[in-house]
Amino acid sequence: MKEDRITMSHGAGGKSSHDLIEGLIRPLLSNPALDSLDDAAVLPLATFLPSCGEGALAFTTDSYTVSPVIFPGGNIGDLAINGTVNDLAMAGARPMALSAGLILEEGVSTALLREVLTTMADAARRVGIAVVTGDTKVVPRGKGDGIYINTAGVGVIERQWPMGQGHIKPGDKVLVSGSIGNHGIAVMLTREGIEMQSPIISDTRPLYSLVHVLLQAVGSGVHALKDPTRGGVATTLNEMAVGSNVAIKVFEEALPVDAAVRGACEILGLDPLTIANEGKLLAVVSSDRVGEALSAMRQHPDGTQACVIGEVQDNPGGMVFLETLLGGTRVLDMLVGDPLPRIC
Amino acid sequence: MKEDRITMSHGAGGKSSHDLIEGLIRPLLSNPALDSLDDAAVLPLATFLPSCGEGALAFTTDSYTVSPVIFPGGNIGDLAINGTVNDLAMAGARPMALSAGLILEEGVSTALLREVLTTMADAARRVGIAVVTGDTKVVPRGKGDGIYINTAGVGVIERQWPMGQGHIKPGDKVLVSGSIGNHGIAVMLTREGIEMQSPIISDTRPLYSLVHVLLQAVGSGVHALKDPTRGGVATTLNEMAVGSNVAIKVFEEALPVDAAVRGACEILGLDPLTIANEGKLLAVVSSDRVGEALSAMRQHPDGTQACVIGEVQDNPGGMVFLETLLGGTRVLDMLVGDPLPRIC
Amino acid sequence: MCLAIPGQIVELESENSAKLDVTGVRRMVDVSLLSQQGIQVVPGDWVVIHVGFAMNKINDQEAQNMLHELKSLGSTSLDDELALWDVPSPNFEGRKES
Amino acid sequence: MCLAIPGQIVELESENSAKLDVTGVRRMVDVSLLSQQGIQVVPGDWVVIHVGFAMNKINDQEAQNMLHELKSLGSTSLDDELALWDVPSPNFEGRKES
Amino acid sequence: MKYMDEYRDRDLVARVCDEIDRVSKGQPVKIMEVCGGHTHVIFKYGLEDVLPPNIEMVHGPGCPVCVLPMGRIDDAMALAQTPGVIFTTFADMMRVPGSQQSLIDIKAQGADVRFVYSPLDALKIAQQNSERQVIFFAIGFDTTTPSTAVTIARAQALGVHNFKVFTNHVMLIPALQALLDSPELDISGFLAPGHVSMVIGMNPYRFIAQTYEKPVVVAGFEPLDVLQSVLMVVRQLSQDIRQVENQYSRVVSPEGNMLAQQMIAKTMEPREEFEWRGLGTIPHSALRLRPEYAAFDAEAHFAIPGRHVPDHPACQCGSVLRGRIKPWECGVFGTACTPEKPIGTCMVSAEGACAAYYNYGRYSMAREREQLVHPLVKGDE
Amino acid sequence: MKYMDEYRDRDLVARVCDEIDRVSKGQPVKIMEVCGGHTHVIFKYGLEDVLPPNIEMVHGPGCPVCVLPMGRIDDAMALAQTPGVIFTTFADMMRVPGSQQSLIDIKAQGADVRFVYSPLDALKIAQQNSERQVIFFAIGFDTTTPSTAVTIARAQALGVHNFKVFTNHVMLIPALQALLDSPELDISGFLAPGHVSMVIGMNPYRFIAQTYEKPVVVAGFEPLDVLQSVLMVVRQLSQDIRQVENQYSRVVSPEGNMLAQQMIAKTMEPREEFEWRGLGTIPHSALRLRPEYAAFDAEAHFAIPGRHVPDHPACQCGSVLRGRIKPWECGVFGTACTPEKPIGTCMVSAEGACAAYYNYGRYSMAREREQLVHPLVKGDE
Ligand code: SF4
Ligand code: SF4
Ligand SMILES: [Mg+2]
Ligand SMILES: [Mg+2]
Ligand SMILES: [Mg+2]
Ligand SMILES: [Mg+2]
Ligand SMILES: [Mg+2]
Ligand SMILES: [Mg+2]
Ligand SMILES: [Mg+2]
Ligand SMILES: [Mg+2]
Ligand SMILES: [Mg+2]
Ligand SMILES: [Mg+2]
Repeated sequence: MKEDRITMSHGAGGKSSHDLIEGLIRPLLSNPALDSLDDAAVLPLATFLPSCGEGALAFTTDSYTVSPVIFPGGNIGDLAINGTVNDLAMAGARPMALSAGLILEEGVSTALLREVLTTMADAARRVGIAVVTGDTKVVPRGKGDGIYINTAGVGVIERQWPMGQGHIKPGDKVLVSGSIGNHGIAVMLTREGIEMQSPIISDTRPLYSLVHVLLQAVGSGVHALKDPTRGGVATTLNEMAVGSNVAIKVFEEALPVDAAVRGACEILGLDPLTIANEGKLLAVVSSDRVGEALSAMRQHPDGTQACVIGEVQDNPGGMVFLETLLGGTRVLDMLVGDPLPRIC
Repeated sequence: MKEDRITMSHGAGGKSSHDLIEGLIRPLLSNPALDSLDDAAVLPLATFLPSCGEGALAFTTDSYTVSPVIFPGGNIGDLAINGTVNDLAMAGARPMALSAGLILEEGVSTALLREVLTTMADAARRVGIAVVTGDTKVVPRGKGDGIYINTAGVGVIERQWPMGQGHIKPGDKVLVSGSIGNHGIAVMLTREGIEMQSPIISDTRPLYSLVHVLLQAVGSGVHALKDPTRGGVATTLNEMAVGSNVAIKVFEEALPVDAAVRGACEILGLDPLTIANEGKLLAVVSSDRVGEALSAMRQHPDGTQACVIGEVQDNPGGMVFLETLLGGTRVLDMLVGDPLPRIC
Repeated sequence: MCLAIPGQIVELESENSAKLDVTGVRRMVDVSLLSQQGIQVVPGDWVVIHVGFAMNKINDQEAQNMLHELKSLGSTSLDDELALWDVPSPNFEGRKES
Repeated sequence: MCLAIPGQIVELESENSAKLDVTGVRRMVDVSLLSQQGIQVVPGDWVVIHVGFAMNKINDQEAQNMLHELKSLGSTSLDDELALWDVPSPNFEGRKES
Repeated sequence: MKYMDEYRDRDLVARVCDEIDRVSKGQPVKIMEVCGGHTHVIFKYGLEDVLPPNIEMVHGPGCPVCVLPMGRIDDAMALAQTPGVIFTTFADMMRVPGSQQSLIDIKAQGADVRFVYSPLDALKIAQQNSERQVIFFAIGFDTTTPSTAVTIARAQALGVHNFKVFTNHVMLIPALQALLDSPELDISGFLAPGHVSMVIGMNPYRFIAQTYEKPVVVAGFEPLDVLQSVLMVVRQLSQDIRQVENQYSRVVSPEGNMLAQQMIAKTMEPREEFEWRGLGTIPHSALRLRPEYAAFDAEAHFAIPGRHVPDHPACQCGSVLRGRIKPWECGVFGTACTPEKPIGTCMVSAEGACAAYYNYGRYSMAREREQLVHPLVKGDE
Repeated sequence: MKYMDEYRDRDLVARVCDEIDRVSKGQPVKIMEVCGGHTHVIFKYGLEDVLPPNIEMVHGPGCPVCVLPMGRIDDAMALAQTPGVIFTTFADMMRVPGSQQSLIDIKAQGADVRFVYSPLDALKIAQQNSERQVIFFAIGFDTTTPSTAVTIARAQALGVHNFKVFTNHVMLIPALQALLDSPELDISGFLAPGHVSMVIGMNPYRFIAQTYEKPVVVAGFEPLDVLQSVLMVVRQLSQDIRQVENQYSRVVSPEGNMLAQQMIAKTMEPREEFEWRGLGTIPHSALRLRPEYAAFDAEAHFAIPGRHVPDHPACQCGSVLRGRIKPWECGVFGTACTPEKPIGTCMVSAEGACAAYYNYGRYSMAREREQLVHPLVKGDE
């Protein structure tokens, strides 16, 4: 962590975020659960109560600071439910309960808050989960941005095999559950200074049910799950490659990108691989179970477009590379900085 | 919830906060755990895993938005650990794990962040608890205030008797663990437009250990615990009175208030009873166990000043009143609005 | 109206400005409404403060007189009481009449 | 340098301003650098956009010619190829020479 | 705390109350504490519970926050919403409703409203933001006016020309005069405000004793100050004496703070008339800046709407302020009129009579009028 | 996507590459793509992997972000930190380091820096904030200059007098001339930038074919555009022809956009000289506003430090840009010089040659120089 000050890049989920976490936050707060840097911490239930025996608690948190609060396809309310449910699901956990911490900016309209909370309640109902504890703070105008929401979630893990970004093996295949970049582009197009209209909507959705069918179908054939949120698929794959010290090769040809998302990326000079998703997952699956995994996911409404986008190799460890449309090969790095539009 | 817009009062922990929660948030997100409005939700462990049998999980969250981030006696880092540990402790739960969600304002200095995280790590170490999962967001300058932290916490409850703001009985005594108003006044005196120097420091501290000795000593004699944070003792007692539909009578004479806190309150026209505390608890204890409760608390370094400040009566339900120094009686209402200095 | 409270001067910063102490809480206050009419303000003095201004010094003798009256209540005859009513008109020490 | 991409005009708002579509993504662009030199821009036209300005129309005939050359590679004799080099100098339809 | 704790002694309180009882001999006495500060003390310490039942305290109009008419609050908000302006105010004014909204509302909507502890802090903000206009919302009775006067003089001396004052200072004596002139007044004697008196001295009250033949006692703000002052009024009544006495002699001198008076006279002059909420228009009852200080006068520099907002027709504050009815006898008390949404002036600040009853007095009131407990306790919260 | 997907066809790519191989007959050929846009495409699609090994692409100075000297970035930041100013910029410039910090750093410290997609958006911000000065950081080659010119003319027509432009537009042709004049140049032919050419047309390149006897092909920005252009250069070489050809004829006309050229000439005039990072000072290579538009010229309205910051002594960008060394042959590549903390111009934007190798090329480079894989992969992240 070389910088004297925090910049937007440190929150964009890419390399600077990584530097901040690895260079400052994780070392100071270090402990085994945090150090794994998986989507959710896994805590054996027996440490709580010896009588619990096998099984573990998954615990995760995320803050949602999306601007604007309401965006095409959703708002911060369902985002806050789905995002945390998804981090639990990525641990293979059944979501059990959520907390909600609201940070409201003085002056935010009650109507907006009502709309967000209503969406939040609907999203929770859709997953069958309750917000069981909460907190509300109000910050002075100019010290917030309408509504920020933190949610934390607890879930229960019953599976008996190890899973996570440290458990990927050469030969595994990388699957994505559907088209990429929709959330990040939907939000970005609404920003001041860009102002484009498009049919693109956020893909925000809960993924537990999809994970459930996948785990039912393939079980221990699933070696890792991760939702490619901030930093996009590129960053998430890099985290996995580093976590398991393997190489991941991605086939550009195989990447599902909606036409409008591609168009927006061309206009703005962005790469869909570094754009955030809020309703997609990456699954790393043992190569002999890929067929079952794909067919299970494709039968689920949230996985109809599921496909293989890459494969795990043993060398060079910690790297992700891309076989381009034209058969060339290049490194696929983490997002550097914040994804900003380019003119050159 | 009549207002069109959120104002600072809605975050001050008093009547407006109550209106916001009761008039908007709770009805939309309603479920039994949330509806109890206790410091932490209590979730039977058996709902997670049937094999767990008796015992429950406590789950709570708070966001910390204190300004300035560093204040006399602490900073937002230990506040964020202690506050959430305390909400678990108030449920009688042993704190097990914390999450941390950082919302950083673009431009905040890395040195400040390091200081806060170091304090956070120290505070966690002091309680023997780990931050097992985290999240970091960066918001643009002017959309935050340096550092906001949300923590959520899980803990385990082994006690077998009901406890909480709905379980107070006429005849019970109300105990406070020490002097009141220190945190809120320490922070307020640093604010722009007040600028007073004082020896007052925040009382931020973890209370689990004190709760532990109290529960060891008195067990089911403890009917409710609550930490009088935002809104102060007055608001917290009102929440209890409403929660159990009892009256609470407070003896002004018995209230422990440090001289400097009293002085600051006189200058600013504030009432120490409505000022936030971050290291004090209110315990409602069966009257026949008060002696044991007091002596247990007083032997603990965080309870040396513990004393009885009031008693529970059956009428009029839902009200708190104060017997003044001079023997008069008046209603002691929740905080109305934000505690702001008065000139008249 | 007009919240005003007693505090003690602990330090003079300038002719118009002094540090005031109220049970350990300290703030700069403006003392010009006293000093500029020749009423000296020195550390140790008690003054009444309103919106950051020292408005008057506190006359301890008067304070003791009134408290003494209160304490004598019920222990004096009506005649004594009547004598007590005849409060001497205040004559603040150290105050320059102008 | 100079990220510029093709898009299709879908609507004219004024002489200088038009709505552009790129696979469903739409934005207002300035077309004055064409319209003000008498190059008509109408819905359906393809233009190249840079920093919100339409910089040129796209000549589809030229596009087809160059693609055709590519597609003929390996299937023509060297003589054919040499003929192909002799690219006719561009003559954009609908462009007013000024 | 010196000069405070001595005046909160339970034994002495009991002794004064006994003495009041003895001297007043059960005769009903209505004493008006003019000052909201006294009202606050009476309720905060529950003094009505310890006073003999024949002593009734009537809560006067002495709260500068309460008496400011809605139109002036609207004007303040118009100023605060002027682009580029920093509007500074005592925090007391933040929640006071104008006809549509309050300063806290417009702050939430983006106006740069900041609270200050002292007018000198507003001046400091002006110095630190020299490219912006900084307006100070000057309110208050005679106690507060000198601090504004000194601040304006200092702004002139320092050449802080982006500092402006929106002047709403009011004077106690004309208001008392108006009250005394109202035909329905039902008051036996007065506690005069100790802190106003430390500025204006005691002489300005003499007409009350001489012309209106009511006892006046200048009273301090601790519980024993108030009770001792009540005793002094009762003694005058029992002795048939009418004079101006000084209970608060540790702070108040007969002549007041002469320099403070001079600073006011130098920078301000009386307005022809000024509207008081609950009392109507009173001639020569408020101050404005003198033309020599026009450079610092917000009213000279900004367009001010100056709209008149009439008192609500249901409002019975006039009767409360004159001691004709108790707050809860007003038809809207605690229902349409609450501190969160006040209809009349007495409900506006914590010092208003109705607000004090609502905030502090519900329990003792409930004892008087049992049937009201439940609707009031549950209220419309 | 029309006019894009057709040019990303894997079969056609293979066919062009075969043809390049056939025509070039294994002779080593160094072709400079002048434009960073081409560099980006070459790396993004891994074209070096599909081109025959005898074809070496040399990455030229055609990135307006990279060539801007640090002193001008410092000047921009001084402008952005002027109190009250809104500083607007293409997002590309946000992370580019000046001598101490970048726009993103000073934004984090409180400067009001906003990114825009178009200069017209900056003008709109000026209209919406009429009480503040809004500066647009105009950068770019001939492609971008017309948009600034039109925006200035529009600001004048609309009377938006708080709109100012900090002009840093550079011209391709003088830079190419300077490069061609450098004695160590080792280049066989050029791909000319298609988008600059759509403004300036093809005539300005003729001197390269005629005087310097190098083939020039105006090239589009899709992979097949680049490869077809390479083929066209190779054919010229194999045929010993030197001419200016137009591969990008669907967009580029020989005369360019004449109105765009006129708008530039109307609002701007060449500076006597301008410093290019990595290339040194080049006469008549950049533009400033004409005196008639001084009302919109940030350089006429604000004090600009104008400090010269020399290139770092370790910097070997000049050699990279002239095709003398490959990026990783620079001693500081990937160690002291990274995209996060660039020492030389070629590492500054994603379009710079060194940055492209660092970001995209590490794997293919690793294949060339196996021993470098690990230090680079682990880097100093
Ligand atoms: S209840 Fe309201 S309207 Fe009625 S007298 Fe009191 S303040 Fe006035
Ligand atoms: S590595 Fe850095 S200094 Fe070296 S040539 Fe590349 S950009 Fe220049
Ligand atoms: Mg995740
Ligand atoms: Mg998470
Ligand atoms: Mg997440
Ligand atoms: Mg809370
Ligand atoms: Mg905002
Ligand atoms: Mg609590
Ligand atoms: Mg909590
Ligand atoms: Mg709490
Ligand atoms: Mg996260
Ligand atoms: Mg800030």
